[in-house]
Amino acid sequence: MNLLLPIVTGVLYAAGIYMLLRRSFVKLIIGFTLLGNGVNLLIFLMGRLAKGKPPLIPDYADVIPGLYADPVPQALILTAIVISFGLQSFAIILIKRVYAIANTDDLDEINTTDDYA
Amino acid sequence: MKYFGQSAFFISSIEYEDNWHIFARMTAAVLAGFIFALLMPIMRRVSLGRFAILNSLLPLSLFVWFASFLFSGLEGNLSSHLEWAFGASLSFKLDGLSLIFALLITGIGALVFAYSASYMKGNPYLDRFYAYLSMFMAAMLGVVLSANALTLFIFWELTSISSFFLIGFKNKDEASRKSALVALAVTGFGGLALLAAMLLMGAVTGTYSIEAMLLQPDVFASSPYTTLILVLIFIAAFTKSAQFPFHFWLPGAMKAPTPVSTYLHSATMVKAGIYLLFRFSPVFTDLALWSNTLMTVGCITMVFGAIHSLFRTDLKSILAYTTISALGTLTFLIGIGTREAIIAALVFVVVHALYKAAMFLIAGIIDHHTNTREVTLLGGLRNAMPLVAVAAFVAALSGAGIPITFGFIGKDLVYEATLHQGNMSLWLTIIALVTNILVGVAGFIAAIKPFAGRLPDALNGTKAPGPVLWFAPILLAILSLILGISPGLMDHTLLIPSLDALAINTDGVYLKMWHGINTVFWLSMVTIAGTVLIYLTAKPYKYLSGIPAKLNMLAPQTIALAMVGSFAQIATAWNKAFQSGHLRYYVLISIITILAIAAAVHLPGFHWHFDWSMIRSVAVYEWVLVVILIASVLFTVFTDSRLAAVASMGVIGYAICLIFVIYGAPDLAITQFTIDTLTVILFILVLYKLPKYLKLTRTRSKLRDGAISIVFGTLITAVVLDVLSLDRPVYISSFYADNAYLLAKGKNVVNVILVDFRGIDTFMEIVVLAVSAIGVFGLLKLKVKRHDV
Amino acid sequence: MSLNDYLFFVIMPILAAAVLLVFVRFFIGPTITDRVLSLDLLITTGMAIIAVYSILSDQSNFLDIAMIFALIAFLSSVAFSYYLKQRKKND
Amino acid sequence: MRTWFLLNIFLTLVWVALSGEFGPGNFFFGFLLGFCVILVLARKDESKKYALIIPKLISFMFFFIYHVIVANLIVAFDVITRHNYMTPGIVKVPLDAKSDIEITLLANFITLTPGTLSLDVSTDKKVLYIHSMYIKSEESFIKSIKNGFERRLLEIMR
Amino acid sequence: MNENFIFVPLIIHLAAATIMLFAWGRIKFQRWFAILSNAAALIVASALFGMVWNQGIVTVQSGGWKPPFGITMVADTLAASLVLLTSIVGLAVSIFAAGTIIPQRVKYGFFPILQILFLGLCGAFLTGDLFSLYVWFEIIIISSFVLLTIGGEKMQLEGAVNYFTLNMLSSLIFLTAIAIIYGITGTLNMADVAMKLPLVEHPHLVEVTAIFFLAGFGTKAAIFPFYFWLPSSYHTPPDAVSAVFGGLLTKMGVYAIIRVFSLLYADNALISEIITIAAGCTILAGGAAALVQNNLRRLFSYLIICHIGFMIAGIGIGSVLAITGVIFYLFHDIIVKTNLFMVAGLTHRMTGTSSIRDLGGIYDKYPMLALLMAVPLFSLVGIPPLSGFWPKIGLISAGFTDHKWIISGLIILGSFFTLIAIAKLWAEVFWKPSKEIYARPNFTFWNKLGVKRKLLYLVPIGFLAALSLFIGLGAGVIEPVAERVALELSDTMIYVNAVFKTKQ
Amino acid sequence: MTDIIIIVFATLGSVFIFIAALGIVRMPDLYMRISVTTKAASLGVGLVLIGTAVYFSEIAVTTKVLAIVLFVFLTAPVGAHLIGRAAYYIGVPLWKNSVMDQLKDKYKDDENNELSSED
Repeated sequence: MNLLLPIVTGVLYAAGIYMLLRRSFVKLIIGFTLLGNGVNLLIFLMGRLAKGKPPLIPDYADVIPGLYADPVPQALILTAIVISFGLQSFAIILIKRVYAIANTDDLDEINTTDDYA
Repeated sequence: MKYFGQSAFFISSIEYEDNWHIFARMTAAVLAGFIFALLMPIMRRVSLGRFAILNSLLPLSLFVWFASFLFSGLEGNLSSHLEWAFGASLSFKLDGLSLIFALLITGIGALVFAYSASYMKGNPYLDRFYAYLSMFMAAMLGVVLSANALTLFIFWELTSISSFFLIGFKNKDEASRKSALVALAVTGFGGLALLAAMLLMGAVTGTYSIEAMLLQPDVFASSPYTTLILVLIFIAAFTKSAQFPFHFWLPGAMKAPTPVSTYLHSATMVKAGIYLLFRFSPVFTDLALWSNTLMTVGCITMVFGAIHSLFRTDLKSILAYTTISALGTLTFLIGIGTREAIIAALVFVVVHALYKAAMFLIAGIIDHHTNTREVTLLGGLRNAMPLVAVAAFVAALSGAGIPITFGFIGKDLVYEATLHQGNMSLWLTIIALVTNILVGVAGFIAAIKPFAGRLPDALNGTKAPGPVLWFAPILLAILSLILGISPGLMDHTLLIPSLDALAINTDGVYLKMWHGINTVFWLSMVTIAGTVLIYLTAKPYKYLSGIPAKLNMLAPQTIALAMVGSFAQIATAWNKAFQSGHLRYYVLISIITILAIAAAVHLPGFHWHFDWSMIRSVAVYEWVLVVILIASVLFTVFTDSRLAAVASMGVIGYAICLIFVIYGAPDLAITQFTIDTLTVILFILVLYKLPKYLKLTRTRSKLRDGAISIVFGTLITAVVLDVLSLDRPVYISSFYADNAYLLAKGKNVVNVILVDFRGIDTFMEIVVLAVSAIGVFGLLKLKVKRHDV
Repeated sequence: MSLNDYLFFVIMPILAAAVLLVFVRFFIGPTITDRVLSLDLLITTGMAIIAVYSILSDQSNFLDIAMIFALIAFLSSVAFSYYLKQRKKND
Repeated sequence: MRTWFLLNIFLTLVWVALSGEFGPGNFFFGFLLGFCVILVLARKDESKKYALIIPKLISFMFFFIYHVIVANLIVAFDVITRHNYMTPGIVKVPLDAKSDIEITLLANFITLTPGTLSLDVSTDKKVLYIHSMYIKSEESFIKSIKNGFERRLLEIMR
Repeated sequence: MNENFIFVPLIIHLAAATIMLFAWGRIKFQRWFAILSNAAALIVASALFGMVWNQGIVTVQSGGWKPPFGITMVADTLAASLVLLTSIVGLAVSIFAAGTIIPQRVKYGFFPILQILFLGLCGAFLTGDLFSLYVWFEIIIISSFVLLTIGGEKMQLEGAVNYFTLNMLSSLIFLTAIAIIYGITGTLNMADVAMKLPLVEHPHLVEVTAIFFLAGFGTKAAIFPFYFWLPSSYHTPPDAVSAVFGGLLTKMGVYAIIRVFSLLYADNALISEIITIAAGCTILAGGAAALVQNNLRRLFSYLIICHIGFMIAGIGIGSVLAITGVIFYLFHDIIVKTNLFMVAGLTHRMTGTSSIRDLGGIYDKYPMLALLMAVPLFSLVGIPPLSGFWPKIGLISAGFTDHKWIISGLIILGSFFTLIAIAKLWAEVFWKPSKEIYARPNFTFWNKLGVKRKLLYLVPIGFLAALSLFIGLGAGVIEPVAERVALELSDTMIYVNAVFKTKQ
Repeated sequence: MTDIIIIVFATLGSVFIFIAALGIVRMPDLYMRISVTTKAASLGVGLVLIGTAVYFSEIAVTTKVLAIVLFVFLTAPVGAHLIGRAAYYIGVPLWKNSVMDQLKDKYKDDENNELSSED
C-alpha cells in the first residue's frame, strides 16, 4: 500500500483539480470535496502506515506496546475534516443562494463583479 | 535572507555644530509656510477678504530674514540637524546658492502673495489658494535649504504636489484638471527618479548628507553606478525644469491662475531642477556625460522654446515657451561648467526671475482687465495703464538684453561663457545668439505689443489696475534697472558666496556693466539689432500661429500621450485577459504556476525507487478498496448526473473511511463517515433546487484541464512517495503516545492530542463550525435588497 | 489454519468480492435509485468488513465505527429519496 | 399498560439497588424477577394483558426470525439459480391496522422479510401496496400477509 | 507581567463575540458593545506590545506542555505590533460599522463574526505552530466568508464565489505543505521545524513545501498570479467589511510569508528569487490594472495588490534594511488601506455611487472633509513625508545595496502608478463638478445624516488619518520598531531560543 | 471451540452478504434488487457481528453488537422502503415479466401526492 495509497492520493488531487476547472458551481464544490479527501489521505500518509494498530492505550498498560499508527496526523485530519466540512456546508448553501439569485450555476455567468462599469 | 548591517550602511551624516537656536530658526523658516497653510482654513475669516494682502507678510518677513544674510555674511554657521528616519534628517544649510534661491522664493513670493490679493479677489477658495501657495513656498525653501539628500527629495515632491493643486485650482475646468495631471505625472516621474538617484548616491557614498556627498567626487568618478545616477538626476532635473522632451507640461500648467504661473512656473519651481544641477555640479562637472548631456539638452530646449514662443499668440503661452528657452539656457550653461558659465548661469537665474515674473504679472493684469490674452487682439493699452506699460517696457528690454537693464549683464555673461567654452564655442555662440534674438522678439511681442499701437475698439474703456496689481511689476522693473546699472551689488552678497558653495575659484570675480568694445559687445549689439528689427518688421504672430497645430504630430506631448493611451489599452487588455471573470481560468493560472515551479523544483531530486514488494504485500481487500476508490473517483468526474456524482462521492468517502479503519484510525473513520454522510445529505438537500449539469466546455479545454490535473496528481504522488521513503520521524508522536495516559489521563491518544496537547486547535475548530452555522443561517434568511436606510 | 488466517484468506476475499459486485451495480446504474441502493449495500458490507477486521486486529474499538455506520448510513438513503420526490414535484 | 411497565422498571431498580450489583446481567435478571412478581400479583384484565405480552412478543420474534431465515434461503436460491419462474408484482393489501405506529411496524416487518417490499400506504391509510417476488395469486398473498404478520402484530399491539 | 498575558487579547475577542452572540438581535447593544470591546482589546494589545517591547519575545505554552509538544504562542515584536494594529483597525472599523452597517445585517450576527475575524487574526499573528496557523487561517476565512455574504446581495454572492474558491484552494495547498513538513520533520512547532528542516536528507522536498507555502500564503496575500479573487470580491461587501479586508486580510498573508520564510527557509536563494519575481509581477499587474479602473473600491483593490508587491519584494530582497522597509510598509498599509475603504464608504454616502465616472464635486461641497480624505489618499501614494514614503526608502535602497536593480525599479514604477492612479482619482472624484444626484428611496445622503451618524463616519476616518500622519511625520518613532522586527527576523535562532527558552 | 462458532457465523454472514451482492447484480428490476439485498445483507451483517461478539466475549462488546444489529434491522427496511417508494414515484419500471401492478396510476397529480386506496 505504500505505493498504492500515494497513487490514490494523486488521483484524488487530480480529480479534484479537474473538477475545479469546470464551469459548474456544483462540480466546483465536488472538486473541493475530492481535493479535501486527497489532502486528508496525504496527511494520513505523512504519519506512515501501520496496519491495524490504532494509537489506543490498552486497559492493562500505561503506554502503547509495540508499533502503533502515528496519532498526530489523525488528530490533524480530524480537525481538518471538521473545518472543511464547515466551509463546504457554507459553500453548498452558497450555491443554493447564488442559484436562487442568478438562476444559473454556470460560473461564467456569475462574474458580474469582474465587469467593467 | 541575507544580513546587511544597517548601521554600517548609514554613516551618520557629518556632524554639524548643533545649536538649538540655529536649528529652531532654520526649521521655523522652512516649516512656517506649512504651518501657515494648515492654519489657513482656521483663520479663513481673518486673513481673507479685505485683509488678504496681509498674507504676504509671511514671505516678506522670511525675505527680510534671508536678506539680512546678504550683509551679515554666511560664516558657515547656518546649518542645523535633526535625525528623522531611514537616513533622512531635518538638516538645513544656508549657503550662497541657497540664499539666491531663497531670496527669489521669498521675494517673488511676497510680491505674488500681495498681487494675488487683488487678482484673485472674490474667489471663494482664496483660503485654499493661499494655503497651497504657502505650502509651495515652504516646500521650495526646503528644497534649496536641505542639507540631506532625502530631505531634499521630500520637499521636491511637495513642490510637485502643491503645483498639482495650484494648476488644478480651477477644478471645474476639465482642461485644468488634465494639465494638472500631466504636470504631476511628469514631475512625479522625475521625482521618483530623483529618489532613486538620491538612494543610489547614498548607497555609493554611504551617506545622505549632501555636503558629505560633495566631498567624494572620486567615489563618483570610479563608481560603476555613476552613469545610472546621472541619468536619474537628469530625468529629475529635466522634468522639473521642463527640458526637452519633458517640457510639455509647462505650457499646460499655464491653466493655473497667473500668480501661480508667475511664481511656480517661471520664477521658482521650474528652477528647482536647475538648483539640483547646480548643487551637484561640483562632483559631476568633470564627467563627459554630464557636460555633453546638459549642453545638448540645454541647446535643444533653448532653441526649441525660443522658436515655439514665436508660434504662439496667447500671452501666457509665449511666456511659457520663453521660460522653457531660458531654462534651456541655464541647463546649457551648467553643462558648459566653466567658471564663466556658472557665473553666467547664476546671474541669469536672477535676471530671468526678475523680468519673467514681471512679464507674467503684467500678462495677468492685461488678462484680468481685458479678459483676453490673445496678442493679436491686444494693443494700445499704454494710455489705460501707463505705469504697467513702463514696467512692461523695462521687462521686455531686460529680456532682450538691452543695456542699462540687468538683462544686458546676463546676456553678456552668456556670450562670455559660450565664447570661452573651448572647442565648440563658435557653434554654441551662434546658437545662443539666435536664441537670444528669438526670445527677445517673443518678449517684445508679449510685453510691448499690447501697449503699443492703436487701441482696438473692443478694449475701449479698459480700467486702470489698482496699486496692488501694478506695484509688483514696477518694483521688479526697478530692481532690474538698479542691478543693470550697478551689477556689482551682487558680487559679494550673492555671487561669491554662491561660487564658494559650488567650490569655484572666486578670485577676481566681479560684475560690471561696461566691458569695453569686444566680441561680446558686438554680439550684444547684433542681438539687440536683430531683436528690434525682427519685431518691427516680421510680426511673426500674424502668420506663424497656425504652425503648432501642424507640428503637433511630432510633438513630445503627442508621443507621450499616445504612449499613455497605448499603455492604458495594454493595461486594460492585460487586465481583461487576467481578470477575465472566468473563475476557472483563475484556478487554472494558479494551478499551472504552482505546478510548474513545484515540478521544476521537485522532479530533479526525485529519488524514489520501485520495489516489487510494495505490490506483493497488498492484501486482496486492499486492492478492492483501491480499485473502487479510483473507479468511483473517475465516475464522479465523468458522470453526467449530479446525483450520481454525489452518490459516488459518498462511495469515495466510505472507501477512505475503510482505509482509515485498516490503518488504525478508528476515530478518523467515524468522523470521516459522519462528515461524509452529512455532506452528501446537505448536497442532496440543496441539489434539487439546482439545474441539471449542462455540457459547457469543449473537448479541447477538457483535454487541457485533464492533462494539467493528471500532472498535478503525479507531482503529489511523487512527493508523497519521496517522503515515504524517508525514515519516520517519531519524536513528537512517541511523546504523545508515551505520555497520553501518564500525564493527560487518556487512553485514546488521538483524543488526548485533540483535547489536551492541541486543545486550542480543537476549540477553534468548533468556532469555525459555529461561524459557519451563523453564516448559513444568515445566508438562508437574510436578503438585503439595497443597502442603507 | 488459524482463525485469523481463515478470516483473512476466506472471509475477507468473499466480502471484497461482494463489495466489487455491488460496485459493479453502482457503476452500471442504470437509475439513480440503483446507485443509492448499492451505496446502502456498500455501507452494510463495509460494516461486515469492519467487524471481521476488528477480529483480525483484535481491536473491539473498531465496532464503534460499525455502530456509527448503522446509525447514520440510512440517512443518506432518506435524503436521496426525499430529493427524488422533491425533484419530481418541482418538475 | 404503561403503569405496569413502569412498575416493572421500578421493581427492577429496587432489585438492583438491593443486590448492589450494577451489571447489565443483573438488570436483566431484575427485570425478569419484576415481571414474575407482576405475573403472580396480576388479578385484573389490564394487568393480565401486560403479563401475557412478553410471551407473545417472544413468539413473534421467533416467528419473524424463522420467516426471515426461510425467506432468505429461498431468495438466496433464486439469486443463485436462474429466475425465469419468478412472478413479481405489486399487490394492494387492505389494512386492519389503524394507527400510524402499527402501520409503520407492519410495513417494516414486511420489508424485512425477503421477497416482499412495502412500497407505500394510501393517504387514507386503508391499503398497503406491497411488492412481492412470488405472487401465486392475489388472494393467497393477501391472506398470507393478513394471517401472518398483521394478525400477530396486532395481537401484541392491542 | 505574566507570560499568559498573550492570551488576553484572544480571550477578549472571543468573550466579546460570545456575549454578542447571546445578545442576538439586539442591535443597539451590539453596536456599543463592539466598540467597547474593541477599545478594551486595543488597551490590552498596547499593554502586550509594551510588554514585548520591554521584555523581548514572550512565549507561552498552551496547557503547559513544553515545546514542541503543546501549541506555542509567541509574541515577538512583529506579532505584538500586528496585534496592536489589528486592534486599532478593529476599533476604527467597529465604530465605522456602528454607523454604516444596516440593522438587518447586525441582526444576523455581523458584529460577533467581525469579532471572530479579529480573534482569528490575532491568533494567527501569535501562534507559533504551523497547524495552528492553518486553523486560525480557517477561522479568518470562514468569518470573512460570512462577512462577505451577509446580506446576500447578488454582487456579494458572486464575489464570494471567487473568494471562496481561490481561498479554499490555497488553504488546501497550505495544508498539503504542512502535511509534507510533518512528514519530513515529524513536528509542527515552527521553531522546532526551523531547527529540523536543514537536517532533512532531501532538500528538494523542503523546497516543494516552500513553493506550496508560497502559493498558499500568496493567495491570501494576493500576489501574482494568485490575486484574482481580490479585485472580484473586495468591492462587493459593505464598506466596513471592505475596510477590514483591505486593511488586514491580505496583510495576514504577508505576515505568514514573512514569518514562515524568515524562519523556515532563510538563506534559500532560489526561494528568494521566486518571491522577488512574483513580487515584480504583482507590482506591475496591480499597478497597471489600477490605472484603468472605474470603480473606486476596485481601484483600491488593485492598489492593494500593487502594494502587496512592494512588501513581497522586500521579503525577496531579504536584507535587514529591506525587511525594515517591509515591516514599516506593513504598518502603514494596514492603517491606510483600512481608511481608504472607509473613505470610499464616505464618498458613497456623499454621492450615492462608487463609479468614478459619476463621482465628483466633493472638493467643492465638503472642503474640510476632502482635506481629511486627502490624508489617507496621499499617504498611500507616499507623498513625502507621509507614511507611505518612508518604507519605500528602505525597500528601494535595500534593493540598490543588494544590486537588485529590476525590483527596485519596479517598486519605483509601482509608486509612479499609484501616484497617477490617485491623482486621477483626485481629479475625478474631488475636483470634477458633481453630477446630478438622484434622490433614491431608502438612501440618506450625507448632508441629511444626523450628527451622531456623521460622527460615526468621521471619528474612525479621522482617527486613522491621524495615525497615518503620525506614522509619516513621526517616522523616527516607527522605524526603530520596524528595525527591531527586522533584526529579530534576521536570525532564526532568536525565535527558536525564545520558544525553547534556551539561553542565547 | 469458540473459533469454530466464529467461523460458522462469519462464513454464514459473508455468504449471505455475497448473495445479496450477487442479487443486486443479477436481479432484473430495482424492486427485486431491493427485496433481495436489504434483508440478505442485514442478516449477513448480523451474523458476522454476532461472530465478533463471540470472539471478544465481553459484555461491553456484546451490548455494542446487539445495538448495532438492532439499528441495522431498524434502519434497513426504512431505507429500502423509502428507496422503493421513491423509485416507483419517479417511474422506475417493473420487470417486464411482472404479473401485476396494482399501484399503477394511483398517485394523484396534486400538491399533496395523494395516494388513493380506490380501485
